[in-house]
Amino acid sequence: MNFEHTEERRMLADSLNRFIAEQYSFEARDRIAQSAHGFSPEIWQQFAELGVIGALFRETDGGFGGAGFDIAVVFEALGRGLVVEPLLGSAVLAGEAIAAAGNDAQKAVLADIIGGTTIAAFAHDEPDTHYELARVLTRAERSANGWVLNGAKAVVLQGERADLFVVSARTAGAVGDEAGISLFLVSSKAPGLVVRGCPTIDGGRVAELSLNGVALDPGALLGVEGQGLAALERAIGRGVLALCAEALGAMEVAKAATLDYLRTRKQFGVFIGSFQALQHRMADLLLEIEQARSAVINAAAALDDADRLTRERALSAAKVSIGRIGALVAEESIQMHGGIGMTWELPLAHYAKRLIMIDHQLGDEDHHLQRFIALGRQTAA
Amino acid sequence: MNFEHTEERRMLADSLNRFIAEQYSFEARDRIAQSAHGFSPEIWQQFAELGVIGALFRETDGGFGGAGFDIAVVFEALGRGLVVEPLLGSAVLAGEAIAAAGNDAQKAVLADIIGGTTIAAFAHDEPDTHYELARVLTRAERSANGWVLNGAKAVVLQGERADLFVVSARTAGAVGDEAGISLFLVSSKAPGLVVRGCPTIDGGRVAELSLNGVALDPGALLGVEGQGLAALERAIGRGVLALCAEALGAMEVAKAATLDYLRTRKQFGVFIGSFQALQHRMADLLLEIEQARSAVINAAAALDDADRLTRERALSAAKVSIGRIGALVAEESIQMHGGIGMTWELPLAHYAKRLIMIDHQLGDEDHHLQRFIALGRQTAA
Amino acid sequence: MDLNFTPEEEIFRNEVRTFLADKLPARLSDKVANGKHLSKADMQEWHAILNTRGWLANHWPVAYGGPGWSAVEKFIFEHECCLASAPRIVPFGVNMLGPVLIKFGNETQKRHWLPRILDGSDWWCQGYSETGAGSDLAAVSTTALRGHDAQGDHYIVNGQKAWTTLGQHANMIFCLVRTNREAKKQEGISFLLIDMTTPGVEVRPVITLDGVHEVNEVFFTDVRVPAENLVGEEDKGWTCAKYLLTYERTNIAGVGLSVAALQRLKRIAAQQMRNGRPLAEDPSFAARMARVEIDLENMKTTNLRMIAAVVGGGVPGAESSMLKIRGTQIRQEISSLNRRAMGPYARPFITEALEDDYTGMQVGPEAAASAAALYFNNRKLSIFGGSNEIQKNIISKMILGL
Amino acid sequence: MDLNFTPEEEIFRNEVRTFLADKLPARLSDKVANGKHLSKADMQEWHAILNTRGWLANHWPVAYGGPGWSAVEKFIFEHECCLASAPRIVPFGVNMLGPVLIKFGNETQKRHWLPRILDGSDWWCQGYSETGAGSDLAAVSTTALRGHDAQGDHYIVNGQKAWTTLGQHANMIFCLVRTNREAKKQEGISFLLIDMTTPGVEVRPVITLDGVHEVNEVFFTDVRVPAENLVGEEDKGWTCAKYLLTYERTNIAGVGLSVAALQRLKRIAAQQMRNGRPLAEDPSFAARMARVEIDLENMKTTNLRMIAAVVGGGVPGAESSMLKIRGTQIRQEISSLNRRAMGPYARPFITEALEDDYTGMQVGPEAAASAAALYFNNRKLSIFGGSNEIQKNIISKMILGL
Repeated sequence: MNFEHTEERRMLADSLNRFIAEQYSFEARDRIAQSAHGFSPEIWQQFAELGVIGALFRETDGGFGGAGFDIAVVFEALGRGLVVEPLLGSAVLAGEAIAAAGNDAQKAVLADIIGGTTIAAFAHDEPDTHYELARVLTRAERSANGWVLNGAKAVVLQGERADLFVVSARTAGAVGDEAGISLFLVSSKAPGLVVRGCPTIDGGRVAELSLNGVALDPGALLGVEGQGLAALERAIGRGVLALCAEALGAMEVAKAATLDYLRTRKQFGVFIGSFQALQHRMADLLLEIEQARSAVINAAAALDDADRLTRERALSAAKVSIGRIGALVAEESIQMHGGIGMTWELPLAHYAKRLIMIDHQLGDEDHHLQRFIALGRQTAA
Repeated sequence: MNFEHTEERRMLADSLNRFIAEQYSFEARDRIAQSAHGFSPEIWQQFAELGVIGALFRETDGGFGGAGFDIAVVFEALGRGLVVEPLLGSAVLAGEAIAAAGNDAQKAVLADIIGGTTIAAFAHDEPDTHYELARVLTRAERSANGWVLNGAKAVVLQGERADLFVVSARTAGAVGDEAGISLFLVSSKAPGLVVRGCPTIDGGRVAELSLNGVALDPGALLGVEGQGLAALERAIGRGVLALCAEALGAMEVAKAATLDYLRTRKQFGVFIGSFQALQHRMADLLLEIEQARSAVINAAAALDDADRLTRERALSAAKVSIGRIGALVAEESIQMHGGIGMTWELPLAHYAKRLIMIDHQLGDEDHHLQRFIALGRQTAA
Repeated sequence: MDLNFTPEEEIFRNEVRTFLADKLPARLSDKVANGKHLSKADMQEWHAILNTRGWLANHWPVAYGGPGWSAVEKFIFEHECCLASAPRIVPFGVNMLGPVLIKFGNETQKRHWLPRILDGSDWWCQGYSETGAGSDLAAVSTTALRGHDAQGDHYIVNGQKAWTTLGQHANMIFCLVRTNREAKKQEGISFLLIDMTTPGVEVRPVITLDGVHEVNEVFFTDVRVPAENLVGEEDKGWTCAKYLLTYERTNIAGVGLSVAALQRLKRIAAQQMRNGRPLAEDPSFAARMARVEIDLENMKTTNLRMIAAVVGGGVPGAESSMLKIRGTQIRQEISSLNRRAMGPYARPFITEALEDDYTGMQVGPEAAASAAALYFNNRKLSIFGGSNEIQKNIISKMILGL
Repeated sequence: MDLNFTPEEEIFRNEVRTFLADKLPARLSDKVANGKHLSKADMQEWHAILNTRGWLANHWPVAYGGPGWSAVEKFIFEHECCLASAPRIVPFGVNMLGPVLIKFGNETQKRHWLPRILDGSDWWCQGYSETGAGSDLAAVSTTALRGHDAQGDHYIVNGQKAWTTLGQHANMIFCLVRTNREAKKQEGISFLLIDMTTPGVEVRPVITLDGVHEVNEVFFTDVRVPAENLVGEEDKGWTCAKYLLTYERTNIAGVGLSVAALQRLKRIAAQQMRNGRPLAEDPSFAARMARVEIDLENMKTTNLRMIAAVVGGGVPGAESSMLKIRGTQIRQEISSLNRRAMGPYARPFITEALEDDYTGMQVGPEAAASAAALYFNNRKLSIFGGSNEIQKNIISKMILGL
């Protein structure tokens, strides 16, 4: 039993934290997050050079990490800086889908993703999915020279800037069937693909995709036809871990800011931190954040567990914990700050927004609690 | 709009409260609650003479009340005194079942129930019911000269002391069917009826019934064969209101005791009521108790509403509120008292026990929340 | 005991409903229902409609143009307006300054200012709290020095006010200012009316976390205010402030707003799908909705009980603090469920989509456009108007006396 | 990062499991699993079995008969004992007084008392808190006056101790007594060992709300205590008290107890029916169980992190307070779910049914016999051992320094 990170990971975390502290100040981040581009290509290149992207991939896939704790270390740091660059969408989600399901030819693109020269996007959610993994309406039909895709994809991370999309589509079965889902690699230039981008409330941009008879050659099929669900689950599982770690980083900053405020802000002539009601609420907050940290550790440790149920339960348990605790931290931090905590100029407000919005990505608290229960029934059975 | 009780009700409440204050001290109640008899026959007779039992019945049934607010006023007072006499079981539950479903011959017994000379008991729950109204396994078969009952009934209030039982049994349909449930009047002397009594953790006694080929004449059928559910729902609805009002009375006492403790108990040299953390929790408690009071008012006002959904939703809403708030008041009152709050000698401990156990009678918080939702779906539909 | 309204009150309710059906412009109710931003013109339009009917200043005595409603009638009016998605009455002039002038103002002030509130010639904002003071209202550091010159008696005001809601639309501001620095905290404060077009008054926008410009900071640099703009006695302004803070809190729970918001939420939950069935049938979500619906039903009755007490001559104390706390908790919970109901579509956010001239793309269900922003904006409910912590202090002081 | 135990630790775990399989009497584990009351004989029996194996005083240094386990091994032992439903080790002698004697006692005291703790010749209880003092331990009013007579130096003790758990079984009590009334609070307190058979010692039972006799009041009237029973220096007893309070809190969370309790709860929820299906499949109950299971898995890792820190030489501060709070919350929640699972059968309660000679009627499912009583009894968890409010004060003091 050992809760120390390896030397390599500590060094990675240090350099990443230093880089963010120097290059990603709140003002810089605010500018980037509101920019029309949705993120900073310069910063993105530097992440690549720092090896941050590569740290998210296994050595067999051209990276030099890819373990649960690599993802956790990187995303906790990204959460501290409220980083909006496409590490989740391009590296973790699309990257893992390609790594998990792709053939050698298809995996070739991983090098460019790791190098930051290619940005991939994960196009799985659909307008009516509401977090349900197998709920795929987009259809792919075989054609004389490959495949034709028709359908719509929702809230695709940095979709406007992607060169390449991993698209899930139904090649068989009815909506909701676990079997019959296939994955495809779709170029952003593919005729019939319409990408409409828009900003988000917590920074960065997303896009709505419509696929109107998008024609693909046979080589576009990623993995075995009809068996895409497993790769989707692996990719989303890694994404869930990434989001949980990101939330933990954001909680740390919100906690520090609130503690500092309680220590320095006076009201009725005394420091508000001297009010016992606030002291006890702050104690609760710290306690919960420690539980969130443990939840992330459990999820990271289980990420590559051979037993699917062990792995997925730990991931859902973490997302449930993060969903509940993230909202608590966001709401209590604002409340203890009072009016100032509601203002755009205060970084805290943006950490609070991010904490709440993380619950809206890859399954919210309720979704993962029900999933945790369902997986438990499978264990029992 | 008017939240004042009528002159009659105020007088009833005053005399009842005075009687309890004088005759039902904590020591007296403790003795009665632990007695082998399960309640005090003397006190019971006095309740009858005070008209407390009659106040729970409509004039058409020989009483002089029977409205929702009559039940609320009486049981709030009973809750203040932690009264264990069989007002719920004999008057509200069994009484209403007979009043709602009985013919004139059968209703004749109501006079004795109101007079306190006959004690009736409501035998509906079964070992596996877990609050489900229609889950009746006990069977009644037609015989040459009437009916034969076989089955078991669970946790029957004051079952050992009952002269008469209202027993629900299936005359048709499968377990869980809403149709096919019939009600029967069964004498405590009926051959084949075995009554095993035991104490409860919150005072008073209950009994387990087994019906082994209990033979009844045709006149024992209460109401229309197979259509007993409606009467059961009415009786249990009134019981739910009674329990909610009783809980409100108990909350009032727990609140007063805790406030008094916070005002007078010193620790670390100051009154513990001066600790802001406790002040804010006490403020929450008071706020919640006011919501509980409103819930009881809503339920009492809806008790005789012609629209079943309006009525039953208000009743379930009240039981949900009481279940949640009762537990909060019980646990917080003990916690704020500290160790002394855990001792038998302190009345508060017994109010806390009663508050928790009320959630285990006639449907708990979860049961009624699900019922509230299901009823709401019927409204929408 | 009778929870029903009297026949007279039912007639009144129908009168209000008919009025709203006839006179409330659909353009306005649509904006309110969809959480879009109201322009100053929108607010003025609605005020004018109400004023024509004589219902704008419904808290004022008949003598000053009020309709002479009972507390119950005011509740019914408020409730029906919410159900009809009518814009809120902007409270600063009508509900805040008006009552203070009526109670503490002199005849000249009443005759001059009250009609201008009704016909909208003046648009008022509130200069109460100051940066760093927060809920500690009596911590007023904005100063007003009494002086005299050729133009007559006047005050020279210096300082700054924070959290001035809709100050960007206002031409007048009523302020708590310190006229006596020797006196201790609550004393030495005066209640002053200031023309915002006077040189030295500067309004700076404060953008909230939802990207909205709703509140402002107002700076005063050597601002000259004629002495006749003092309301009540000099140094006795705290009396006005306290009166205003405790005045008419019978609607503090915002029952109508929550009932209307819950109705909308239920419609949304019936449309949104989860696991192939309406979100309303998802056990977790249904439970969350049911719990808040039950809390709301309870609070509504608590509110009516308080109103009945007021009608009976009672003075709401801890009760209004309880209603403030539970009322804001419920409103925040409903907007939180509204956000949850949007699933992944809660994140996309196009600020312009909340303005009425917007014709751009719509992302996800219509309700998604404002769901997250509204949730974040509603965090203010438990902070402003006396934070919920302050309310709990008030409750415990009243009941514990410690 | 590695959450797994080392191969050596796994071997140790198996060693413990084998031991429990071989040596733990089924009669005892059945009683523990079913929440029945353990007699003094039961506890002594288990202590003797552990002592024979050399595992009773597992917190003691090897020199004094401890097994020399690491914090991890202690955790594993504790955990496995809980999973096997072994009786708890009665802590007063072994885990509380022992370490104090080892740290502050003189050679004579160690040689005399320590072996008697191990072989059970003495059965200790704790005389710390006093009526009206509650969590304020330093408020000691029981006095000990130093004196000298023919039989030698001694103290005369007068006063009263409260909440003395299992005092009815004990022949010895260790007490905090005031030896100096001039000195201020924490000073002037001494740590004294008192033979309960001495004239003037009276033990009065305190019955708790679940009808159980577990705690007692102990009264001292002119009780003569030989001076050699003073541990450490006179007036410096607070040092011993503090040491004892902070000693070995790595198992304060009671993870093992909760894991075992949750396993039992799951079995019960699989058997109990609701709406014709197992309670475990009822969405509300399943959600409650899942939430506590997730909290427990998180807390277990938090606990292991703290143990790893201790192994690394760290000193647990706010962490152990967090573990105390969350640990008791989880245990209370599990016993609350256990009670809920019983439905109407939570009310019937036959005190005698929890004694092992009971042969009377059983009402409802077997688990119902103790469910409610256990729930009520567990309310103590957040009160005793430093109430959760005290723990929150500690946490906020450490992190806020205010």
